[in-house]
Amino acid sequence: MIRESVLVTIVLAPLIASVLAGIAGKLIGRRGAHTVTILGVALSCGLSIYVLQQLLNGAPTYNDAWYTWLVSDGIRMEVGFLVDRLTALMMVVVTFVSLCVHIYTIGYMHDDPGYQRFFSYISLFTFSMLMLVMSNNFLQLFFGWEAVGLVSYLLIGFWYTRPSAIFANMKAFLVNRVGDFGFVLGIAGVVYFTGSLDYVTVFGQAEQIASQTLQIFPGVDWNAITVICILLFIGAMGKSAQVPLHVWLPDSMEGPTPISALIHAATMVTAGIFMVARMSPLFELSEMALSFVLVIGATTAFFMGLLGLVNNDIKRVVAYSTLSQLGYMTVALGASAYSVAIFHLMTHAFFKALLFLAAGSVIVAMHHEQDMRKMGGLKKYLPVTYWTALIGSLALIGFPGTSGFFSKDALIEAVHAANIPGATYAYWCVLLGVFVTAFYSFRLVFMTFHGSERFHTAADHHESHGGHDAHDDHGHGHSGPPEEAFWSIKLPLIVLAVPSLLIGAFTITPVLFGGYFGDAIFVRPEHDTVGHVGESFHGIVGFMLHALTGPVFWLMLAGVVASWYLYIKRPDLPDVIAEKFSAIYKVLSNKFYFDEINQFVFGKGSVGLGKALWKVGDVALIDGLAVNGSARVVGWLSGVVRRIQTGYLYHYAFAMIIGLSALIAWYVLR
Amino acid sequence: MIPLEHVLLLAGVLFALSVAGIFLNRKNVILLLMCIELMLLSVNFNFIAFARHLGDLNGQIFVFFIMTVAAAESAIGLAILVVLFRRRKSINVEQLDLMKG
Amino acid sequence: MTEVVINAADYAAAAAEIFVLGAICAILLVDLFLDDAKRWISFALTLIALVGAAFVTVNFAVDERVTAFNGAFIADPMGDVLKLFAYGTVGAALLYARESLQQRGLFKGEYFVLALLALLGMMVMTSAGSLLTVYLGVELLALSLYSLVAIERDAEVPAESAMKYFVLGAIASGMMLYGFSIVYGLTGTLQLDDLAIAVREVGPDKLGLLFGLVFIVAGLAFKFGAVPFHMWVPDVYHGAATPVTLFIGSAPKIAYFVLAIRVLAEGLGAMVESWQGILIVLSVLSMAIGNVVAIAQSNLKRMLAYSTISNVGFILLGILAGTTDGYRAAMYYTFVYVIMAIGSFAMILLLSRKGFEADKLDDFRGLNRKSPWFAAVMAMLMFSTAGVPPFVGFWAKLAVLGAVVEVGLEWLAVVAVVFSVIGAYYYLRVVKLMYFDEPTEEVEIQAGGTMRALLSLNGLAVLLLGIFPSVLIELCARVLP
Amino acid sequence: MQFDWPILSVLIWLPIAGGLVMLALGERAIGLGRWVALVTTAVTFGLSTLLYTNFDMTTAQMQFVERLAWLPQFASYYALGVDGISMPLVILTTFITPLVVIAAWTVIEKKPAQYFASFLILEGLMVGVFAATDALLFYVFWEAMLIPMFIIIGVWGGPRRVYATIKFFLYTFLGSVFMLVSLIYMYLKTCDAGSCSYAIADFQRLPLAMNAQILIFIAFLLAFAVKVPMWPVHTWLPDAHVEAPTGGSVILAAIMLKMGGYGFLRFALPITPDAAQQLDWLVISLSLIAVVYIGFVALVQQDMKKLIAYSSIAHMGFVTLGSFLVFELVRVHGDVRGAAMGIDGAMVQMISHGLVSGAMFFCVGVLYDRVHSREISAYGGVVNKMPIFAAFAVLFAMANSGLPATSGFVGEFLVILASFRADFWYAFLAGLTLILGAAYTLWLVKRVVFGPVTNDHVAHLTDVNSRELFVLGVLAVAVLLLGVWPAPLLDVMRPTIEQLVQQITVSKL
Repeated sequence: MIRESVLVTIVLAPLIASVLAGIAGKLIGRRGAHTVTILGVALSCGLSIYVLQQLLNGAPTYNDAWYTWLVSDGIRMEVGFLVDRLTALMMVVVTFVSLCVHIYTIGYMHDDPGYQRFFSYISLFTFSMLMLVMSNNFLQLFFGWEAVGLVSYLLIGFWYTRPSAIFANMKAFLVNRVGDFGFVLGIAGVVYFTGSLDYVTVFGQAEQIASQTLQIFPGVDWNAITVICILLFIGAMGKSAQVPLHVWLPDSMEGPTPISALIHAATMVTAGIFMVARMSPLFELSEMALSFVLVIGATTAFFMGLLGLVNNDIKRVVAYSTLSQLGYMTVALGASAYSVAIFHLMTHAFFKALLFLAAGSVIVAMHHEQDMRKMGGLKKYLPVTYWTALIGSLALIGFPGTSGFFSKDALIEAVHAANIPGATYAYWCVLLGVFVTAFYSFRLVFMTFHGSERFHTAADHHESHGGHDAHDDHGHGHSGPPEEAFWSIKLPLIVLAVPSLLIGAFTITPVLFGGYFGDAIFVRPEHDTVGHVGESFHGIVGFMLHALTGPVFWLMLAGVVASWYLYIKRPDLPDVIAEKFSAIYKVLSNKFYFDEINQFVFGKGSVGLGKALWKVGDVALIDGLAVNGSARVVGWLSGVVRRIQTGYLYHYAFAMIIGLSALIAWYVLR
Repeated sequence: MIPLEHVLLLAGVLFALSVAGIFLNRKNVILLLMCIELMLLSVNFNFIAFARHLGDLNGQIFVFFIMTVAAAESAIGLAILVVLFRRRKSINVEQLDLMKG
Repeated sequence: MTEVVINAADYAAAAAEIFVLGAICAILLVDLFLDDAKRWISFALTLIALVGAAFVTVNFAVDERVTAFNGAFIADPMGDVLKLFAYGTVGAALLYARESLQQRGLFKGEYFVLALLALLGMMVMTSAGSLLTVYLGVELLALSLYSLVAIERDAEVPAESAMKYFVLGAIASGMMLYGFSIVYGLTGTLQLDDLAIAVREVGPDKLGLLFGLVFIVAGLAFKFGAVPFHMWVPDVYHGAATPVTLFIGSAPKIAYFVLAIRVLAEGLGAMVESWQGILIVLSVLSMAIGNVVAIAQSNLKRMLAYSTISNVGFILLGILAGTTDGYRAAMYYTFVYVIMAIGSFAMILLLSRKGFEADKLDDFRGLNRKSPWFAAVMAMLMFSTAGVPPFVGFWAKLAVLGAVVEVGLEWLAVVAVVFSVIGAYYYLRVVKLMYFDEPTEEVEIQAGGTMRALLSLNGLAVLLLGIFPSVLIELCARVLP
Repeated sequence: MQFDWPILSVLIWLPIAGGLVMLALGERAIGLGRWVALVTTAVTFGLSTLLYTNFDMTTAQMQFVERLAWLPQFASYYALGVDGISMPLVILTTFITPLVVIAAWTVIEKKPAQYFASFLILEGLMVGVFAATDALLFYVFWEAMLIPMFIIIGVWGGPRRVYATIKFFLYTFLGSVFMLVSLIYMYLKTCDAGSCSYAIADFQRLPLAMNAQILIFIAFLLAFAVKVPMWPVHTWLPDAHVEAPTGGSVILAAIMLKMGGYGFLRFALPITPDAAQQLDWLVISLSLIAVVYIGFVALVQQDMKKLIAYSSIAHMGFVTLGSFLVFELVRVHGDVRGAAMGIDGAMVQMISHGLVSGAMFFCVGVLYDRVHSREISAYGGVVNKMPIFAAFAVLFAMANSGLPATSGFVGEFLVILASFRADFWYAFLAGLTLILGAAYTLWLVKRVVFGPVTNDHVAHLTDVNSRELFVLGVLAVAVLLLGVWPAPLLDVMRPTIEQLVQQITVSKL
């Protein structure tokens, strides 16, 4: 039996720690702040593992309300927990990565004046994320959803004096809000059709929703469940950065690296994936919604990966890889391979957090230089970082045996097995994506750790990267050769490298094919792509061997080799190619012009619309014409009418006579 | 015997004349006072004619009162005129326009 | 022809009028023997006369309508209350006026006598039982007022005002008389009671009667100052010395109200549908022109003149309803209006000093800086006149609007409130000047204690009668059953 | 439990008496006067909490009723009482006013005694508006309230204060006079029905023909739409807000606007349900226009107060939207499910907006007191010098953009849920506020609070003092508390709102 008090402790420990570090930050000092937050998160992490343990030992799913937020019109809105194996897995991932990041932060933010604030934020994030994953109802889900958005906003803008950072955080929040807009409507739809916010109740009525229609445009009946699922998925698109709502994620790299690892790679961005998996009983009933998910995911997976090919900012490359990997997970969702999506989510959380933290380690070592063109040959200076980053990259590209291999291979297999509309497109996207992933991943490794040492001239080129890095020198004023930072940075790298390497092999069998999720995830038999993959699954060794015969492995290898050729063997070639295919290069380096279009249509457009409405509607028409206009008319009338009062007696008398005559005429003539 | 209508018509004409005199005259304030007298006279005509027609004394009594009041009114009117003339050295109606608007 | 019998009861009914007349004669005589330094004796006597008149009125008060002098004179509770109110108003007007009169060299017996004569005129109108009495009262009041306006002999402007007032007033009297004559000719009676019956017999739709009615209403409208018979109002209010304006602007309204009641409601009550139409036109025009033109004024007296015109429109609303509720509302409105008007004009006197008349709007600039209390009094008066609760002006407006809505003229109520909003603008402007602007000159208020006390009372009355409105409303309901 | 002393009267007259005492003390005794103001408002707030603690949550009846003969000629009574709709608003009023007093403690230099007195008198009148159960008494408070506000904006306001305050006064005056005519009309109708009355409850029971209802409804709409304010009669608000002193803006936004919403719930809906049903499309369209149109307009404001003022209009759109959903719901589904939720949302939104917009105006006031500019461009990087202030500013900004766990979320969420039931597009347009509200608020925060220090003024800023910290802190606690624990508020309102929904679905024809 899972006890309520345990769950409440898991959730509240980081919150209390966060409040302590935030409000009493000055009082408890730096050491106090990180101690208290790490204790909080460690407690949560430990208890999460304990809860997972209990579930694995057969404890029943926990589902109960803890607190009634409000009751309106007979609908209870509550805070409660639904803890099944899906939740428990997420809890462990979240708290574990968060714990690593907490420890890492001690080193990374060592000299930052906002030290306590940072710890407060990331603890708050942990709380929010736990609220999100542990929720048993849509309201709390939305609370967590928005709260992680808030923390993300605060953390991207952590260095609030940097114009790029505060632009990025606003952008992130607003783009997320676009998703949330859909999400809220989706929730409203759920409430409309079921009269409840509770997952179990809603899922229980899923069939009944599916039998209803909704007329959004007159004359067109839409299946209610399709509408709801697509609306909910729009929320996921915002949070999990799917095209076209992905634009905020690369910019979010303005935040400190630990949060890029924690929030923008491992946990928060996967909330959308988790949400869809959680909603599988709903999505399963709408093929159209699944197709939508599939296509969006596939597009993200491939095209966002392409952007990683040309970027030179080490963090942004990782960020694009995150986008692409999120696309992979989304594709899995669309293919009804929810368990695979979650599996990939888990492995990705470890290796991507690892990669980010490694990138952060490089950045710290390079005195906050992020441009890979100014790195190279760091292998010998940063051995721990190198080896862990290599492990992370291998996992990312799905090198057989690493955790990423198992999840990604299974994923692609599952997509291959899918047969809903759009599945073929998706399959090709994910397939080609493998090559792309391998290419940019090793491009990163080669450019950073191998080749010539370009950092000695870094100071000369400093301007070329743009001015904002100048603000990032918080205390790292000293220069000198790159050196590995102290234990709090290295320890998390090593700790994360272990699961990145191994967790796939150990967990694929139970998680994907052993019925780990039980009834947490619902798949209709005709959509059972995982089951299809499972038919040809005969142990991990067989799975690895089987991979050698498929295209995935060779594409991956081709990617690695190609990048080796271009960046080690012939480092002059990339520029030549960029020049040859300058049109494509330009499109890629401008990120398909998404930012420009958004800036123009939504930024300039809405400001223009606002100005027009204000100046024309409010100022000119309502105020100018109606309000001041009528005042002016009265004033004008007043001036005119007063002139009747000429001062001449005979006019006065005349007025009287006219008045009299008019009255007489009225009576006589009527 | 003169029919009632004729007298009434005469009174009406007198009334109209007096009124017209007031707003057509733009020169002399004295003329205004005279017109006012004329107006009251027309009313008197009415009253007398009606009193005669109705065989009722009240109308005729009313006329006496009107004549008395008219005398008082003229006195006050002329007094105001004197005050006005003392300050303005003029009794031109067109110049009575210090206040307007 | 009935035999004319006049007995003691008749004299009792008119006791107050007789007392006032005697007092006038006495003061006139006493004043002859006083030099300027002792003029306060006549002033005191005048006030004593007012108090005495009040005593007499209360003593001889009647419980129900009594006619005297063969129907030429009516004593009724309404008349008694209105007379008492008139005494108070005239007394207040004189008290307010004292300092200003002294500064202008007008603190003379004539002034007090004329004021009392005007009061007598009002009293006669109030008790008029026949058209003849009405006429006598109207003329007594009018002639006194002409003289009062012209009393400042050495000034140019008042003489012009007096001339205009006189000429136009005479025309109005002529019109009214002409109307009387026609009504007399068609009904054969001058007595209002008989008239009411006779009109019904002749038929209220008879063209001749309508013809007469129009003339009578025109005369009445002139007295009130309703558009288009309003032209004299701004010029006279503006031109007359402020104490006189204060006088003209207050007490006579009571008399004109009762005139309308006596002639229209009692005498020509059967023709209500006919005069209702005329009054609607006059009322709407008055509210419109009064409120709109007031906005353009920079002289407070002139602005208040236009405000009077618009308020007359509201009083007419009550009368035109033609119901008892309407008359009550109109009466209430008149009371309230008089209280507010007298206070507003008194504010000008308060700020005036020798050789300086504070009748420009700009003279009120920054009053809150100089005297928060009197700024508050003026603000209360202005908000009240604008009809903003909790001040008494609101209840007056509510009462007349209620009367109008009651007879199914909702649209008229809507028109009225729209104009009252337009009107609110210029009242607000006064408040704005007092509170939001800085004073242009730093001169302390020089008015004496009586003035201050009375004005404070006046301001408080506006507030307290607003918070406890039922007192005055109940009074109106009692006397107009 | 009811009291044997007239608690509502005390809540009305105590502040007014305090205000009069302050006026009597005059400017010279301002040291004492301030304490009079503080103690009076604090005691008033303290007493008003008794309304909550002694409130009977099981009934929709008026509670703490008082009834004294006032104007027997018009059958009007000095009748007071509160139910689930008005009680929270009364407490909101008494809660905000002491904060205004504290915030203005030494900031006002010109005629401070009159300033405080105006607010005290205003407080009493505002409580009166919410507590009156007699229509005429309501109207008296409703209009009388304009006077102190007129003075507050006009005397202590900014450069264009005269224009703003006269506009404010005349706009609202014009709106409400039509209501007066309709009140008179209904009063006379009750007379026809046998017993004259100005009691609101009697008006609610009064059968009315359709034509009459339509006209009355339009009169109410004018009165309340101006107050709310709804597009297109909203233009007084930005001007009034911009020019008003901080306290004035706070009271305007926090309480006065609520009177419009309150009016709809108390008058327009229950008195003229059939007309409301006929014309609900009008109100709903105007509400949605308010949300979207005003959202865009808010985006481009250069003046902080104007921006918040526009955001107020947009937020109040939810109040009117939520209140008028019921008819569409009945039309579409044939039952009233969701209607109570809409009204719940409207009420919560009102309370929440009172706290949040009040807090935002306080924030602007804090900056204005230091820099004397309301232009967004005059700031930038405030966080560098005022970290504590910045934390509050961000919190309130988040509340303003409807973040869950702040009060701003509750009302919007409930209204969106309810409106989806009525029509997808209602929810869609209303939901746009999630984006627009966040856009204009966060852009404001970005330009004012974040970034590097932009100019000397900002460089010399000092962080909030303890007085400001107290005010902002109290509001922050309130905003968060209402966000995480709204249940008490909804529990209080439930019976009243359920009864209201029943009432407005019964035709009066």
